Amino acid sequence: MMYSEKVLDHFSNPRNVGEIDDADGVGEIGNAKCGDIMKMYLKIDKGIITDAKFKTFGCGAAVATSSMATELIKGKSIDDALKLTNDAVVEALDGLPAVKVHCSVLAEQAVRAALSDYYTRQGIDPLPIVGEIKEPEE
Amino acid sequence: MMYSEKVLDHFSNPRNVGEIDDADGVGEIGNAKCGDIMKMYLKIDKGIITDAKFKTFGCGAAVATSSMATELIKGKSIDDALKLTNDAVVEALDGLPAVKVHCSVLAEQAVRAALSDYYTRQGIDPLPIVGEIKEPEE
Amino acid sequence: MEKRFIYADNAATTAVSDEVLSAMLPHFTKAYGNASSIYKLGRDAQADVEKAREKVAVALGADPKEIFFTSCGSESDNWAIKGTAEMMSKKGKKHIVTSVFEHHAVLHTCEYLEKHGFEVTYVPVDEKGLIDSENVRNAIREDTALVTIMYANNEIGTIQPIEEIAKICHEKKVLFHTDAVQAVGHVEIDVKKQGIDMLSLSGHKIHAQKGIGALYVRKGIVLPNLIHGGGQERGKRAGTENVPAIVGLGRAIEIACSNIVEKADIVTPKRNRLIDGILKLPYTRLNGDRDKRLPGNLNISIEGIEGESLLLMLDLNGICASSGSACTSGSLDPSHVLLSIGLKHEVAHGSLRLSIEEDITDEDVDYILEVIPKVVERLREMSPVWEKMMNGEEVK
Amino acid sequence: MEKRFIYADNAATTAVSDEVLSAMLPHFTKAYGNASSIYKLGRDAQADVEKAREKVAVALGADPKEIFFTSCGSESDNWAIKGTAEMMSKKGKKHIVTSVFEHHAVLHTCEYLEKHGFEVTYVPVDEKGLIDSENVRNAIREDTALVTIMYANNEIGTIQPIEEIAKICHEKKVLFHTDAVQAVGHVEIDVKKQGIDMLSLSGHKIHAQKGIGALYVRKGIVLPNLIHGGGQERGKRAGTENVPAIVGLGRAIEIACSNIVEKADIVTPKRNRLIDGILKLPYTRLNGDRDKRLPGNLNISIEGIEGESLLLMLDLNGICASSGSACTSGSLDPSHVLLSIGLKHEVAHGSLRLSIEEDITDEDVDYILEVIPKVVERLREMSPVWEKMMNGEEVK
Ligand SMILES: Cc1ncc(COP(=O)(O)O)c(C=O)c1O
Ligand SMILES: Cc1ncc(COP(=O)(O)O)c(C=O)c1O
Repeated sequence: MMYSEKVLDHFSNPRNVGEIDDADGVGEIGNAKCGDIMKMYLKIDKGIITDAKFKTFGCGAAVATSSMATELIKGKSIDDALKLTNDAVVEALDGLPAVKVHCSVLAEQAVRAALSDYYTRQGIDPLPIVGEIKEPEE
Repeated sequence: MMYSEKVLDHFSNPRNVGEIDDADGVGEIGNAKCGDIMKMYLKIDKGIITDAKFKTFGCGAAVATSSMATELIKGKSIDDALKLTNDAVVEALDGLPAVKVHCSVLAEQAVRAALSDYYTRQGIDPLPIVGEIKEPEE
Repeated sequence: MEKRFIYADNAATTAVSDEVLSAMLPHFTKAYGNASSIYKLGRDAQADVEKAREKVAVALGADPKEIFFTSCGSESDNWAIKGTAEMMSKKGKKHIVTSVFEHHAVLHTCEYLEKHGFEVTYVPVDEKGLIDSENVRNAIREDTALVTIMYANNEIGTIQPIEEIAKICHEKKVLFHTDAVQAVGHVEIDVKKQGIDMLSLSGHKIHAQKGIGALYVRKGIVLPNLIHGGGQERGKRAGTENVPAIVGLGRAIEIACSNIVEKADIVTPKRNRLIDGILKLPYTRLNGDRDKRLPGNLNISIEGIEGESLLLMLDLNGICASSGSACTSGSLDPSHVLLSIGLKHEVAHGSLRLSIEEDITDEDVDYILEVIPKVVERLREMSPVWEKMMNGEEVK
Repeated sequence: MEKRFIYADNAATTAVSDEVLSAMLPHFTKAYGNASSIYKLGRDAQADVEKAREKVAVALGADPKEIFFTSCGSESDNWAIKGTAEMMSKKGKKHIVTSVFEHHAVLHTCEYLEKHGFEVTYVPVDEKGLIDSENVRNAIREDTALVTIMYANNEIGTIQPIEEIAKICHEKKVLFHTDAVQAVGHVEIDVKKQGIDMLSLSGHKIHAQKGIGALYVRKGIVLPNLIHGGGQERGKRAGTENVPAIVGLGRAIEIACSNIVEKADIVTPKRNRLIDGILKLPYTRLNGDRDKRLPGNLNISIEGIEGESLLLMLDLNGICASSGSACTSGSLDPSHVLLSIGLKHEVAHGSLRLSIEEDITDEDVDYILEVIPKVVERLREMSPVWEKMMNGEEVK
C-alpha cells in the first residue's frame, strides 16, 4: 500500500479542518466500527459553497480525501459540488491505494450528505436533487 | 557433506599409490557402475606385510580410505591386517561423511580380498581364515 | 522540543546490526561458494552454515541436527503445520488446536487446512491476552494431530504458558509447535526443558536479515518437506543455502540470547514509564497483561482516534510505531488480536504498539511522552467520534 | 605454470557483484523498514521493492503485477507446480507432463504429487539433451493440469524449444511452466512473445544473493499460495519482504539482461576453445548439443576417472568446477541428467561441468587447458578402470 506525496501532504496539513458553527448544511457518513467517520460542514450563499470544513475519524486516506473534497467544492456552485465524484478526489490526490478507494467514496458521500441536509433545512426534499446517500457497508 | 583435513590430505597426497609387479596378493573390489573400484597389492614376507600399494577409481573418500588402509597395514602381520575394520579407517581419517562410509568398507574388503588372493596362491583355502568378501551392493 | 528519530517498531522488523552485517559481508563477494559444492570455496561455505546451525541450536537448547533453515518465520510456521498435518492425516488425525490470536502465518495456514478436510479448534484468550492451558487440554481430541500456540503475541506481547501447554500435549501424546518469532532473543527458551516439539523463529526480529528463519524439529519427528528438490538441509528443505543470511542469523541469535535478562532489566522500566505516561491520557487502556509480556512491548488503545492516522502523525514527528501487525496494514479490519481480547471494533481501530529495545534512551522516552499527547490531542480535535464521546452521545 | 584461482562454476552459484551489493547495502542497516509498515521508513522499503519488481518484469517482458518474489528457484518451482496441481485438481485434472532431466526441484515435486494422486509423464530427451516438442504434444491428455519443462538444463546447458512447447500447450489449453533458473540472463526471454504462463528464476545464478527468487505468473492465473500468512506479495506469498535481496535481484537482473548477446559473443568462443581443448584427451565426449546450449556451459565425460576426485584435484589447482549438479553432490548416484542422454553409469560418473562467464580471460582458458590433462593423467594412472580399458578388458 502506498500513499502519494499529495495524500501525505493533505494528511499532514489537512485543509479546512474544523467546524462551521452556523453551517447551512452538515453531513456525516461512515461509522466508527468500520474505522471511518467523516463530518462535513458547508456554508452556502446564493447557491455557492462559500466555506467548507470537516472533521474526520479515520486513516490517512480518510483525512486526505476529506481535505481534498472540501478544497474541490469550496467556491463552487451546489450543482458543481453535486457533480464531484470520488474518482475526481482520487485523481486530485494523484491516486489512492486500492484498499483505500472507499475513503474517496466516503468523502463524496459526505459532501452529498451535507448538501442533503442543506436542502432539508430549506424545506426542500433532497432526494430528487441529491439522490440516495450511500452509507458504507459494514 | 564435509571431508576432514585428514581425508583431504590423504586424497591430495595419497600414500602408496601404484602397483607391485611381483605382489604376493592382489585384490579388487567394487565396480565402475557404482563409481568405486579399489585394487590392492600386497607384498608379504613371513606373515608380515612388507609393502602395500593401491589403485583406485572413485571419489575423494575412496582414494583417502585406500591410502589410509595401506598405511595402516604396512609393516603389520597378516593377523593384524585381518583385524582392520572400516571403523578403524574412518577413525584414522578423523571421520567420514555418512554418505561416504561405504568407501571405508570397500577399503577394508579390498585388504581382505588381497589377503584372500595371497592364501589362494599359497594353496590354502582363504575362506576359513579371511571369510567371505563382501562386494558392494549395486 | 527538537525532533528526534526513534525506531519503536522492533516487533515489525529490526535493523541488521553492524556485528551481524560484518559477519555476513564476506559471504556476498568473496566466500560466495555454494555450500553443496565440493571444492574449498563450497566446503568453507558449508562449514560456516554448520557453525551458524550450532549457534541456533545452542540458543534454543537443541541439537544442531534439529535445526533447519528456512526463508522466514512464515515458512517455518507453514512447514511445521502443513508438514505435521500431512504426516498425521495418514494416521487419521485431522484435527488441529490453535488459538484465536495467532499470527496470520499460523491462522491462514489453519484455514487452508480447514478447506482441505481438517478441523481446527481455536482456543480463546482472556481479556488480558493469555491462554488458559486447561482450554488447550479440553480442546485436544482423539484425532488431534497438532497443537500450535504462539510463544508471545506479536501485537500485545503477552507470553503464553508454553511449558504447561507442552506438558499437556505430551500427556495427551499430541505434537506441540510454537511460533516463537517474537519470543526468541527476548525470553529464555530451552526446547528440551520446556518440551517443545517444533519451534519457528525469524531472523529479522533479532537484527539478522529479513528472509531468513529456522524451524526446530525435535529428533524423531520426520516432517515431510514443504519445499522439495535438492538435498540441502539434509534433504528436508530444498534451495541453495542462503549462506550470508544464515551466517548472520547465527551471529544474531548468539548476540540476542547472550544477555536476555540484562536487556529485560534495562528495557522493562523504560517500557513501564511509557505505559504509565501514555495511560495518563483519558480514555486509554493497556492491552495485554502488564507483567506476562515481552519486556519491550506496549500496546495501548486510545479512544476517539484511528490508528493509521496516529502512526502517520507520529512518523511526521520521527517516531516509527505500529498499530496491529505490519503484515496486515492495508487491511481494513481491526486487528483480530485486539478483538480477541474483547475490544470493541471502534476501540480496536485506535491502538498503538511500541516495541522498544535496550538502546532506547531516557531522552527518547521523554520525547515520545511529549509527542504522543500532542498528536492525540490534534487527532481528537478533528475527530467526530471524540466529539460525540465528549458530548455523551452514543458512538455507533 | 603459476597457480591461478578460476571460478568456473557459475551454474552452481555466482558471487554477488559489487554493483548488486552496493544496491543492497543501505537496506541492511539504514533503510531497514518493513515494507508493510506505514511510516516513511516502511514506505520507502516498499517503493524499493516495487522498483525491483518492475526491473524483473522488464527483463522478462512481463507486467510487474505478474512478478512474485520467493525465497529461491526451488520455492518458485514448488509453488508453480503444487499450486497449479491444487488449482486444477478441483477440475479433475490430475496429470502433469515434465521431462526426465528436470532439476530436482521439479522432479521431486512431481514425485511428491505422484504420492498424492497425480500421474506424471516424464518426456524423454534425446542423446543431445534436447526435448522433441512432439513428445510433449503426445504426452498431453484430457486431464493434464500442467506442462513443466525447463528452459535450459543445469548440467549440460541445452536449451529447449520453449516457444514451440508453449504453443502446443496453448493449442491444448494446458498451462505451461518453465524452470528458467539457468536461462535468465543468458538467453533472451519474452514471456508474452513466447507464451510462457509461469516462469521460475533464482537470484544467485545472476550475481544476486542466494535465497531470493521470483515466479512469474501470467495475469489471470489465480495460483493458490504455497506459503500462507500475511498480506505480502498481494497476499500470494507470506513473509516479511527480504528487501535487500529483492533490491539486489532487481539490480542483478537488470544488469544480466542488458547485454545478453554481447556476453554470449565473448563467452562462446572461449567456451568452444575449452571444449576443443579437453576433447583432445582420448576417451572423452561432449555432453549436450554443441550449439543449442548456454554460452558458458560445457559438460564433458572423461572415461576412466571419477568426477569427484577430478573436482578435488582441480580444486587443488585453483579451479572450481562441478560434476553433476551441486545440489546432489553427496549423493552416490550418477547424474540423472547424464543417464537421461544415454550415458552408461561408469561414464556418467566421470563428467566435468565448467560454467564460465565473460570475465574469464584467455590466460584462464590456457591455464585450465594445461591443468586438466595433467590431472586427468594422474587420476587415470591410479585408476584400475583406466588400466582395464587400456588392456582391452571389459569394465564391469
Ligand atoms: C535448473 C534449476 N532449477 C532450480 C534450481 C534451484 O534454485 P535455488 O537453488 O535458488 O533453489 C537450480 C539451481 O540450483 C537450477 O539450476
Ligand atoms: C508471531 C509471528 N509469527 C510469524 C511472523 C512471520 O515472520 P516472517 O515475517 O519472517 O515470515 C511474525 C512477523 O512477521 C510474527 O510476529
